[in-house]
Amino acid sequence: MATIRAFEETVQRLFLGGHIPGLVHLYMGQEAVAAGVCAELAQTDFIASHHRGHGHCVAKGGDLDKLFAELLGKRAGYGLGRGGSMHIFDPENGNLGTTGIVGGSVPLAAGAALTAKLRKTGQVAVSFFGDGVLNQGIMFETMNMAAIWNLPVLFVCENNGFGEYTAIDDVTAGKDIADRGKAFAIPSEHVDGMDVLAMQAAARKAVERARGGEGPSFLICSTWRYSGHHIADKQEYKEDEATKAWRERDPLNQLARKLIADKSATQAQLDAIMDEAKAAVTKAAEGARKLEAPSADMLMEHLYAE
Amino acid sequence: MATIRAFEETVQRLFLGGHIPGLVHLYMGQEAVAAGVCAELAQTDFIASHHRGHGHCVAKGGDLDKLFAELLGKRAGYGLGRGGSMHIFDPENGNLGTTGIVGGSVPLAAGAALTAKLRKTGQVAVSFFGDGVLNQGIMFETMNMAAIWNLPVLFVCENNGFGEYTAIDDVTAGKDIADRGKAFAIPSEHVDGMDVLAMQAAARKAVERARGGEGPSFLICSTWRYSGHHIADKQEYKEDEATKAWRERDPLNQLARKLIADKSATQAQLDAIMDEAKAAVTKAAEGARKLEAPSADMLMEHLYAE
Amino acid sequence: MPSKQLTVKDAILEGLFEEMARDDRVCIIGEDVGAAGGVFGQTKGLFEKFGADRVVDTPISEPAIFGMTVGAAMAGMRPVVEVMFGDFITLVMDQLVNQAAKIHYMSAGGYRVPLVLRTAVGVGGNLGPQHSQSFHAWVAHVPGLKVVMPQSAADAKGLMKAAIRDDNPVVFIEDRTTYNLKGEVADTDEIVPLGKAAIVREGRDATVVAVSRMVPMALKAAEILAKENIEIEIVDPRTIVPLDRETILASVKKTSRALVADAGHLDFGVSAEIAALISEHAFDYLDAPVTRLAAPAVPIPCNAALEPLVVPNEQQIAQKIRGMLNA
Amino acid sequence: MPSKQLTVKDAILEGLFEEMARDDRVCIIGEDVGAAGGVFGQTKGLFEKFGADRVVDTPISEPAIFGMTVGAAMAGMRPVVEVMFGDFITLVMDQLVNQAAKIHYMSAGGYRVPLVLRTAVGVGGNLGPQHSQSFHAWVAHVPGLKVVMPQSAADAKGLMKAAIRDDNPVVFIEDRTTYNLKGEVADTDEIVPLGKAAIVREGRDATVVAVSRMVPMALKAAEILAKENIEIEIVDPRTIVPLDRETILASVKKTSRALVADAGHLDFGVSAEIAALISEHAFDYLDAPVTRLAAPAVPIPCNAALEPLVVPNEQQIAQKIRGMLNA
Ligand SMILES: Cc1ncc(C[n+]2csc(CCOP(=O)(O)OP(=O)(O)O)c2C)c(N)n1
Ligand SMILES: Cc1ncc(C[n+]2csc(CCOP(=O)(O)OP(=O)(O)O)c2C)c(N)n1
Ligand SMILES: [Mg+2]
Ligand SMILES: [Mg+2]
Repeated sequence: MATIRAFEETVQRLFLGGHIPGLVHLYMGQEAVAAGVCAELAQTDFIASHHRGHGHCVAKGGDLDKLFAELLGKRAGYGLGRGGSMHIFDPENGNLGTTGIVGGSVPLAAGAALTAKLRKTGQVAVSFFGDGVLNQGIMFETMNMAAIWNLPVLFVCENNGFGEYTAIDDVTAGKDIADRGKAFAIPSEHVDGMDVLAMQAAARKAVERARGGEGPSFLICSTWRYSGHHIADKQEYKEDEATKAWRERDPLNQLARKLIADKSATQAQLDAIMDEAKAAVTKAAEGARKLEAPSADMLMEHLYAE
Repeated sequence: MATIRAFEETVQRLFLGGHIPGLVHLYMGQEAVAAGVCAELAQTDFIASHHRGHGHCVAKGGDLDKLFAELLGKRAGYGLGRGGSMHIFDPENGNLGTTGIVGGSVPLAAGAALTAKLRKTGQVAVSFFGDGVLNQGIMFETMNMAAIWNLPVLFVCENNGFGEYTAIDDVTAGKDIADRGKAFAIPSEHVDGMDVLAMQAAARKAVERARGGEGPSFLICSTWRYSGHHIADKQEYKEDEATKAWRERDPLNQLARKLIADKSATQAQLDAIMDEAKAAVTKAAEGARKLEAPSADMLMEHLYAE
Repeated sequence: MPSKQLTVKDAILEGLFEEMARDDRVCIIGEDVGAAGGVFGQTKGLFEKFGADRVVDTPISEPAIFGMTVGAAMAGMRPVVEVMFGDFITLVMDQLVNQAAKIHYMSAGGYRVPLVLRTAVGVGGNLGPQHSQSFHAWVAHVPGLKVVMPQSAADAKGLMKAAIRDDNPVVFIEDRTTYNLKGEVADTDEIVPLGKAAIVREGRDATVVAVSRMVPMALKAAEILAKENIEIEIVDPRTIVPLDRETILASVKKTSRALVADAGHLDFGVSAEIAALISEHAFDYLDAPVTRLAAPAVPIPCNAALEPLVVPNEQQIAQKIRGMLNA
Repeated sequence: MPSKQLTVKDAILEGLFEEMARDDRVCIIGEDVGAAGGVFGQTKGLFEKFGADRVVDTPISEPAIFGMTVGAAMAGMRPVVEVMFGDFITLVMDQLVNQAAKIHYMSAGGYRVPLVLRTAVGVGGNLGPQHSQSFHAWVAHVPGLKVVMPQSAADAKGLMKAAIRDDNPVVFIEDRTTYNLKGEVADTDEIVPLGKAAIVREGRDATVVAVSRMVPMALKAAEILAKENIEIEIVDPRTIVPLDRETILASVKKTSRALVADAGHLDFGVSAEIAALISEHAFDYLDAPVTRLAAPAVPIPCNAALEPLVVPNEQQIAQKIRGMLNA
């Protein structure tokens, strides 16, 4: 979580400084979801991320140097710097990619889970998606197939209350989001997305079920994005008060308070972790700034696999 | 129901005689659904049908002459004989069309309901669809919007146990189909699709709700297709025994038994109704056979509205 | 004629305002089109003026949104439905092609489907491979659809008004990179008819058929070439379907040379149809092969160094014309 | 070389059998492909031989089925996914275009997407406006996809095997009207490489570039014309992407005349790209304008009297050729 937070703060700074091209969506506030779930995954397990995806990339073990290189449009990035924030793929760590199409990666995760099942690899796949996806047909279709085929996949909804400038309640019918999963008899539960330990516990159960051949799970994680929809968004549609209240439950602070209370860590230790994270992130970011952009002949590279 | 049954038996005969081009899906066995629901609709109300749609066209008041003309590819048909079985539109009776795309007409019905609501016309729209649609994203998306906007629409699923050669249980997750509607807080109930009175009663409630501004309903009607998926299908994947059992509950016979039992009608009266239906259908079919096919210059007609 | 300077974006918005005020069957449907005023500000003020019943915010459900729009149109509305990025029309192709485009035909005129599918395209700003594409070649290939691609403020407004009044499904493709270009727009109710190309600049030496944003590029190229005493004629088709074949062919017959410029992908793109048309029907007039300039067949990178390489520019236009004249 | 007579349909089926036996990552995914053996019998026997894990029956969920296939391919399978009718690829365009086509590029080779999207097209049998279309023009326009359109039994088998072994998403378009055409098929493991056109018949007077089912039509036209002492050369591109430009251009440079025949819609169709290509790059060799023959821009009617009017036939091909020679 510390690395994700430091990462996103740095991304924000770099973006505002004009160093990052394109559309960038920040993950600050939602760190517990990516961190809690990925803590339960092996390197060979799969995740599929979305447009707000830096947190997943970091939590799944992504290389900070390559991540910054990609964001800054440098040829040393994961995609030669041609993908940017919304198109980061990390095969070494089973990351099937961030994506610019809302809901677009949901079936990718389930498809990877299908391969894992058919080829008996024991891998598990996680589909991360926002609350906006709750109203997309492709989510329902994928859940149905995951259920009938008992696929080792976790559907992890990061419910931050908004899809762009539209509040979820205005566009999402039903009494309980969990009913969307239950309609397919998929075990579906609400999790506190600001509490990394709760996230991790829920993920552990779901991963165990998946690996044990018991099929998919659906976790609905209540969380909040501190930033605008994308960096440039001023958030006039959202109340400052609400954000303030959610910040009280900030995932990093919450964990810190717990660890200190039960004496698992001291403030100094925690500060050291945060400082280390910041240093690592700063080093990667600074390093990336010095790298080369792709050359013109790299435009056509990898159009087709040979 | 009598007319639909007679209609379909005649279509089957004509098809096997080589008089009907294309793919034809028969409605025999499912008559109670179309008849029961449409009995509760005004002429100005909308329906959207599907590939197995003759029953809806007839029940919604379609002209038998024009229907046969369309099926037989004659220029006097609803679509100049260019649409055939899967593309019949009857604007006079609010029929938004049969369609060859499974699930394709579901949003059309909801869209018509949106117009009815926004323009305060008091109309209601019905979307008929097969169990195959239960796993299509577009159904879920449409249900969600119908629910948030409280649209005057009925979702009527004709569950005949199979989608082509695939049994519904093999491809449809969940304990209860009704949960698919309940996920959106849409009142959802199972209805005996072989019992036209039960169908009518359920439709009445749902239509009242819709007209009263109380929004959508979801009816799941258990029924059976007596014929193959399309006329040429030999049904090797289906048990004869099962069909025999469903035939015991044939919607026409069931109604006949009831009417006779409670002395609402005599067998002679019922026979007369059936004979009349057969005569009307035969007359229309025979008449249609004598009509002209469209001429070559009708190929391009109506490509664009002027 | 009284007029004012407007940007392309504001001109379209004014067209929407006027048509909504004129006809209460016209409504706007899409994601974040309401109070938010559209992600590009392209529906700003409509919600305040016409309310939630006429400016409908939707969930992120493109396939069903579009399908419902079709049903709404069949039942008597005249919706303008927005697909936020041109890349996302991939999600509505079924309802667009298998329903909207064919219903008037299949019903032998029984139902009309008067709707406008509005979408924003354009390479620029490093939005990357999933937010920069334009599939005008696809929709132009589908019988029953009309396809509009404006580039000037006056045309954008007049074409939007025509599209809304048309009784057919019209795909209205706006290039974001033209949104802030200003132009003179009449204060009166000017309609630009669908199917009429415009000669944007007259010239004798070669014809450039320029699609949407390629028109401003071609105009810049014309300035460069004029200094070399080369005068190009620029034809803006304005609507891809119906395509004004007559105007295009008449121009080429006059100049004897043609370049087709399009910001979409080259291969199997819109430029191919126009080039094939000219090559076949102006064959005897041509002094040089018809050439094409369009985006190379590659996903559009999110990279400031590479993105410009996938947009044809004025220098390339000028170079192609010079090559043609020296052939 | 030992060989046998097979229909196109059985040849493809044999290709699938062999590849599934050879590589256990190859699997079949689609609606009714399992015990039912496919609605056209196009997967008959595969389920019995390879079982439910290799031949996967799905719900009617085209968008997610296709998307899952992409994910399955990224994770190591080599799926052949079926979209029952070509008309239904409208439902998978988003996952096909925004995911499958771009993932190898966006990941800089990190992920491969080795899958075959198999679909059946073809005007015939009065299946009507929603069961007769072919959108090969669309997929050919999308960078990152390959597009295969076979017509003979030997090619169909050899191309299917090549498509399965290819590490890219391949759209494999089968014309149902060719399914029962018989041809010689080698018993050995013959691969037909993607991107190599075939000269199906040699001739001196004009080139017919014929796409898929237009090849048998062109062969019939050749017989008719031969009696008039006109010898046409028939080029079958076999794959639309990659397109074998060299073979096409070499033929036209030899014959000096070209007709492009395609069963898809004419406007903005595949025939436009091929005609534009020839017109531009064989300009100095052409004795007549390149002409095109394809389906008119109209939905395909479900009507025995009208349906034949939307399929180009051998008489029309012959007539066009005669016109070209008299020009
Ligand atoms: C298919 C599609 N439709 C619309 C968009 C535009 N869009 C980008 S992000 C977004 C909102 C997504 O909301 P949510 O899923 O809740 O994720 P969040 O941004 O809140 O993390 C929308 C509508 C898109 N990228 N893809
Ligand atoms: C989008 C789409 N996918 C597949 C098909 C092929 N198809 C036609 S009917 C059918 C089965 C439909 O089953 P169901 O909805 O249960 O209706 P029924 O035939 O049982 O009445 C299928 C798969 C189609 N027409 N459209
Ligand atoms: Mg959200
Ligand atoms: Mg069924």
